[in-house]
Amino acid sequence: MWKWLHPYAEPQRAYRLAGKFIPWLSILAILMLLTGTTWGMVFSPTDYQQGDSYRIIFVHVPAASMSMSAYIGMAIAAFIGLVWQIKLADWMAASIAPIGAVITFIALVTGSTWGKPMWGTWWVWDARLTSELVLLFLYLGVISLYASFEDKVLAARAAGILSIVGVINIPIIKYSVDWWNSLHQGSIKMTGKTAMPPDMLVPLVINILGFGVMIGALSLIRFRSEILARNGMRPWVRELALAEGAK
Amino acid sequence: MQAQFQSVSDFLNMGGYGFYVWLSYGVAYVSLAILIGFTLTRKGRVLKEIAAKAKREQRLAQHRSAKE
Amino acid sequence: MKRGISFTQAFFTLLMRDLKIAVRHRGDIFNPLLFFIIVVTLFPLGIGSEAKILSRIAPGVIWVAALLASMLSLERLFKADFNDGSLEQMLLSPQPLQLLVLAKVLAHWLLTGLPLIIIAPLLAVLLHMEESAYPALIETLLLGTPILSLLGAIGVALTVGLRKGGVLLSLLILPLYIPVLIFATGAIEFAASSQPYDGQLAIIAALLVGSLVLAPFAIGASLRVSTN
Amino acid sequence: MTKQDSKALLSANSLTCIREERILFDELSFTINSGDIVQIEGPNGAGKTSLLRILAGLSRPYAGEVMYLDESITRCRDEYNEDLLYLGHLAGVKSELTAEENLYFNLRVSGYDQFDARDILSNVNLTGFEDALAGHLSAGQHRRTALARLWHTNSRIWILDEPFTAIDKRGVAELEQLFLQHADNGGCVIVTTHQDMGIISEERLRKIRLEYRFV
Repeated sequence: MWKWLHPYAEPQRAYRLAGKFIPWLSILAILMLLTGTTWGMVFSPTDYQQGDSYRIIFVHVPAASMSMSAYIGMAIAAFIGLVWQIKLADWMAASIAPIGAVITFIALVTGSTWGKPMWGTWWVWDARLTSELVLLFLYLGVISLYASFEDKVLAARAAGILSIVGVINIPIIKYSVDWWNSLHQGSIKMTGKTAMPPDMLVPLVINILGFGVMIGALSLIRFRSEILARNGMRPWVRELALAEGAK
Repeated sequence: MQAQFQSVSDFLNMGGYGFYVWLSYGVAYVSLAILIGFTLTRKGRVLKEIAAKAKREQRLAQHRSAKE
Repeated sequence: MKRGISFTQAFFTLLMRDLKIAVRHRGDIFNPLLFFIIVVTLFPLGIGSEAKILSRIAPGVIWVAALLASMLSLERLFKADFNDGSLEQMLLSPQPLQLLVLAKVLAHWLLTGLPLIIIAPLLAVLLHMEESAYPALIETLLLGTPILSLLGAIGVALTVGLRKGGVLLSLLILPLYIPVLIFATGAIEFAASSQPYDGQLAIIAALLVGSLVLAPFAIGASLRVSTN
Repeated sequence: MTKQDSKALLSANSLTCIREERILFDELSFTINSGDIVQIEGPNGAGKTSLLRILAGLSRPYAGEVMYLDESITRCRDEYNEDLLYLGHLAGVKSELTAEENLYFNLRVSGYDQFDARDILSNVNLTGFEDALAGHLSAGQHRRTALARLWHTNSRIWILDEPFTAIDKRGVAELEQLFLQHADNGGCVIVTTHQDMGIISEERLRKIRLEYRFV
């Protein structure tokens, strides 16, 4: 009768393995973000054009670049889950989505607070900001679709299809917004992007990588909870839950 | 490498852009903190739910076997 | 008891069935059309009747209204079939699912997209659109509204099994509509200022071909999830 | 009746079904040969409909697979669909169409191109109602419009979810007769029903029982 349990020993192993990585990734992420942010905020030279307002770059650019990477990561996981029916991949995709949405939100807000002193307005229909907004919508669509299905096996498949459709559409949307922007605007351009002194570049790169590691750590933590939530009927999860409840 | 700011108030002022810089860092780190908070507490919530469900099912099974 | 139906016959069977049902259920055709007309007429009332402003915003208004009308009508694309079990039978048909799905989307477009295109020039008159832009308006609608139906059908297929799918549907598909909206209104604006707009039309045509090829697979896969 | 030579039309391989974190059944294996009439039994919520839908290929099992002539149905979907007739709770009958049109479209979608819809409808006592909109028919007539397809099919595997709902005694007897005839001709029938079947004898009927499970 317990024979069917055998192939599902896998989630338990994934749960344990993820648990081993989390402390290291977390420490690494904190160290990198502390170094990069302190360096950028205190030691990097002031930009001759933008003054100190450019220091927003150390949070904006990491968030913006990681928001897209996280989406692609989620879509790849969803694809693996859909095609090869690997449930661990489905759960990974479900774990990444909320993190990606928050990162995208951060990229949007920091972009707009940077825009206010530079462009004199909180929001411009700049190609980058607009694409980022659409990306946020896509994330929210995936998250709410996943939440709408009671049966999470189905939810993962539905959300997976949507994220793959989204990933095909992102380049098209990006291109269309770029084209549209060049038609309607033109005066507002980000300046000083050409040559960045190493004192600005190095902390920026550290922060970008730090964001990546942080997203990895958070994904793994959510992944572990997702494994537990989806395997609530398995004895090993029950034991864990009852032990936790006894505390 | 040396600090670009003479004093703490200088640092907070950010060359006149303090409001924007700190606003964006504030929003970014507060939303990250909320995300991290939810992420860290999720495991506990999930386990609590599963434990509640397990207990419910135990009661149900007992009720059933008592009837038989 | 021969099973000799060809792909074309299967396609037209389903197309005819949906058209027949729609003819007996006329509200489904007229409601989105009325919605389209009313949304467009609200704009002059809200913005003011100055011809210059209206002609400036006309392409955008007509296209956004078309987008919303298409979304509104799409909600029922698979709903009735889902509720009465016809959808299951469609999934169990020995015919390729993509083909059947395409027939349904085409039926839907004929019933809701085409009337929109016929009525759009009249609304353009109300909005004082530049005369040179009329061909562009018709062409973009002809090429663009099938894309809306195809992409929208993916969202509908994903949400058809959900009780409160309505609001979710707009969140899922409106972002996907953005490229069509941008290039279509761009083409009309170019046409209004007597510039060539072949480029935009070509892009919309490419989008149409792309969604014709890929969307049926996504719709089919989504329907299999929803009927699970 | 001995069926030594019959080959396994359909087999379930360690099927596991989990719905909303509840296990409906696990490690369920059985084979169905041509000539079998199988009744799936069990209390409400035991997963009868889920099992039928998995067998029909409408739902995907959490684990395990359904084999049609020793090939997984996900890999030979078109061939399997051609040999399968599934009727679910929902009849697949459109209320905007007449009984005849419903049958016509349903058969066409299944691939049949030459048939006399009126003739087939006479099998289910719908003569005289061919032109009535299905929405105006009674529940039983509605159901019979869907069941009429059973009289015009060359699919061997019939999967029927509660086929007798709203059908009168005489209709049930006719259906049972049809099942026997179909099984004798090398087909198989898989049904769920809460009604007792009168004509199909106990020894002829195979039963698969599902229990309501808690964990």
